[in-house]
Amino acid sequence: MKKVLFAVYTSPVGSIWINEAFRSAFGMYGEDLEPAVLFVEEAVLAVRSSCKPELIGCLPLAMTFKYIEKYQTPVYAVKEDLDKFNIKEDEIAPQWNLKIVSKDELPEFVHSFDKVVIF
Amino acid sequence: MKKVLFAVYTSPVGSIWINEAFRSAFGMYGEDLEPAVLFVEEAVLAVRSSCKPELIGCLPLAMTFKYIEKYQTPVYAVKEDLDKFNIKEDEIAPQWNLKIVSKDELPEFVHSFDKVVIF
Amino acid sequence: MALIIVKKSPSEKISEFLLNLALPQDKVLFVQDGVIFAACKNVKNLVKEGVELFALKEDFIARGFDEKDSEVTLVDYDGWAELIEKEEKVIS
Amino acid sequence: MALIIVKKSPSEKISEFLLNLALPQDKVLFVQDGVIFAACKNVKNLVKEGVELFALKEDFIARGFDEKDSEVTLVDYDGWAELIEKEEKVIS
Amino acid sequence: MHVTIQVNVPPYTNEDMDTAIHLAEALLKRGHKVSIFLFADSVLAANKLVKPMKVDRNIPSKLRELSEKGVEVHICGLCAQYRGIGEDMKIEGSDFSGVPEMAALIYNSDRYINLLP
Amino acid sequence: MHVTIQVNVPPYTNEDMDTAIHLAEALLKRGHKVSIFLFADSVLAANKLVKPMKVDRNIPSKLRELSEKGVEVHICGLCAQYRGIGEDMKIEGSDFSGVPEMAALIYNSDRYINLLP
Repeated sequence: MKKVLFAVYTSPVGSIWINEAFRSAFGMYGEDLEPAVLFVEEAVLAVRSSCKPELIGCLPLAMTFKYIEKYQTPVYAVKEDLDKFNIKEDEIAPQWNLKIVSKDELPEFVHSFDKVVIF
Repeated sequence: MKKVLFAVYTSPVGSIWINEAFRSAFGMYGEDLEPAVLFVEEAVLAVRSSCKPELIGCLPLAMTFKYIEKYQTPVYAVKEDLDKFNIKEDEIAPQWNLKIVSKDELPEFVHSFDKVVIF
Repeated sequence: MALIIVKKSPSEKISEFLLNLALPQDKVLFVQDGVIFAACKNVKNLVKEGVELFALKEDFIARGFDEKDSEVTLVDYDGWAELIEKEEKVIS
Repeated sequence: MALIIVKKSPSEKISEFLLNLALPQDKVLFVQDGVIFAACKNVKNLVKEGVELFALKEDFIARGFDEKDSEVTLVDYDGWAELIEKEEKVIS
Repeated sequence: MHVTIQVNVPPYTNEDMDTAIHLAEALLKRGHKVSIFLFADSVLAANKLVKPMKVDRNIPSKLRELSEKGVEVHICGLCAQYRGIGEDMKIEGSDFSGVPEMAALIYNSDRYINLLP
Repeated sequence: MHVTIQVNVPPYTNEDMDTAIHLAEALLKRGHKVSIFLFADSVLAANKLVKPMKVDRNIPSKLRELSEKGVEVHICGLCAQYRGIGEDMKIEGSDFSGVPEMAALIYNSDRYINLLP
């Protein structure tokens, strides 16, 4: 079993990368791979339940939720980036089942994966 | 006669924007338009005569020189950005016939054009 | 005066460049990831006095912000069109 | 240990993120606009002690820098390939 | 008033085509003439062979609808060649042109709105 | 050693395809097996209809040459549909695949090098 991390640093609205990261991650289950997704920088805006790219005609983030539940794909966000955007716990959509990692844990955390793909 | 500014902020090597800015600028002479090109941020790296995208297989910046001379297209760079990259006067390719504009002159300078296109 | 359109996020150099360009009586409109500026407490200090700030409501809301989080005037696409009519020059 | 590839310029947040990831004994390779880091006097202070820094010579030279301006070891594509062989993990 | 919107980045990957389409619609509603100039990777938006997923919006169709409402859609021809788009692939109501057309649009438009890359 | 390089951005506009091609050549010379996975806008690099100016490099031709030297060129099929690239347009020696193939490459490659967008 190899561990694969898809990290996204780009904004959740108006660019495809968060949806592409999840599409990639869900594809990993066909092999003996264990994917996870990490939101850093502006990508953390995705976690607010009020973040809805579909309001401007883009693909919804929520389309990932049923697969996150089905596969139990772990989703992480960086604490300091959540704080920067003043994102409070009760604003986070529960479907992400979000795990928080702090900035000083990041190096060890990212190194714990066998392969890392950043979008 | 209307004045048009093409400003480029992206790196001179590995992206098409400086060449596209000049291609656009040279196209303006077909109408009663007076184009100019401004380099800001990393785009100022273009002015060094040693900057040669062709070394890694991309289109040369020097392909613009004969048209700059033919049309006498004014080319500007921001002083503070040149300083940031420690670009000295004697390193600048004379074919640019480069004019320097300082950061605090920029607002009035950019407003002096009728149309502004940033790449 | 000019309408300056800022479409990139506060972390991008070009956004700072555009904000520096604004002269008093210019209008700045934040769109796309530029709307993140609208939620910054200090956004008014990033431009000269007399510069009016706007953000595109659709893009602000889609990114999960609440209208009341905005430090600047929110306009919809119709409002953007109106700004385009009013300002003779567009810098973007 | 890991090879971390930094391809964006120092003005981009993702570059800082990647440099922070580097643990002692990791190697960082600057390519594309990332090579601008190689000309920064303080580049070694941007990573933890024990991190080795490299830059792709082709990309550095093409941007008009002189080999002697580099604060880090310059490698060519063959050298990049060698770094890939040596490090088990790639972060990019 | 004649307003031209220039787009420079690929559709879908970035939202600039969506922004341009929404803005064009708002300008049309207020009675303006609108032109769209597709430069660099944005030319992909005028490729009728583009096949998005069913749940996604169809940007080339939206552009064609705009052209039916009177919006001029100009495609930089050299940019299109660089992206493998031939005359036979462009959506109805769009035209291949180039920087001379860009110059004419800059000269003749009352407002020129560039969405920077 | 099997090394895979993933590219995510369009050719020409950005230099990532050039970087990938140069790196692939260096890896081949050192005796490695190389695969290239084209994702998102990078799929344009495998479109044989791409017509660059004569003074410019021909990236699809270079990819085809690499494939003749044994490099596997994989194209994300859904990404290609989104960019109007059909089966008949892809360069010889390349194959349409998708995330299952990406997973196989990630699993089987000794090194996976992503050039982030």
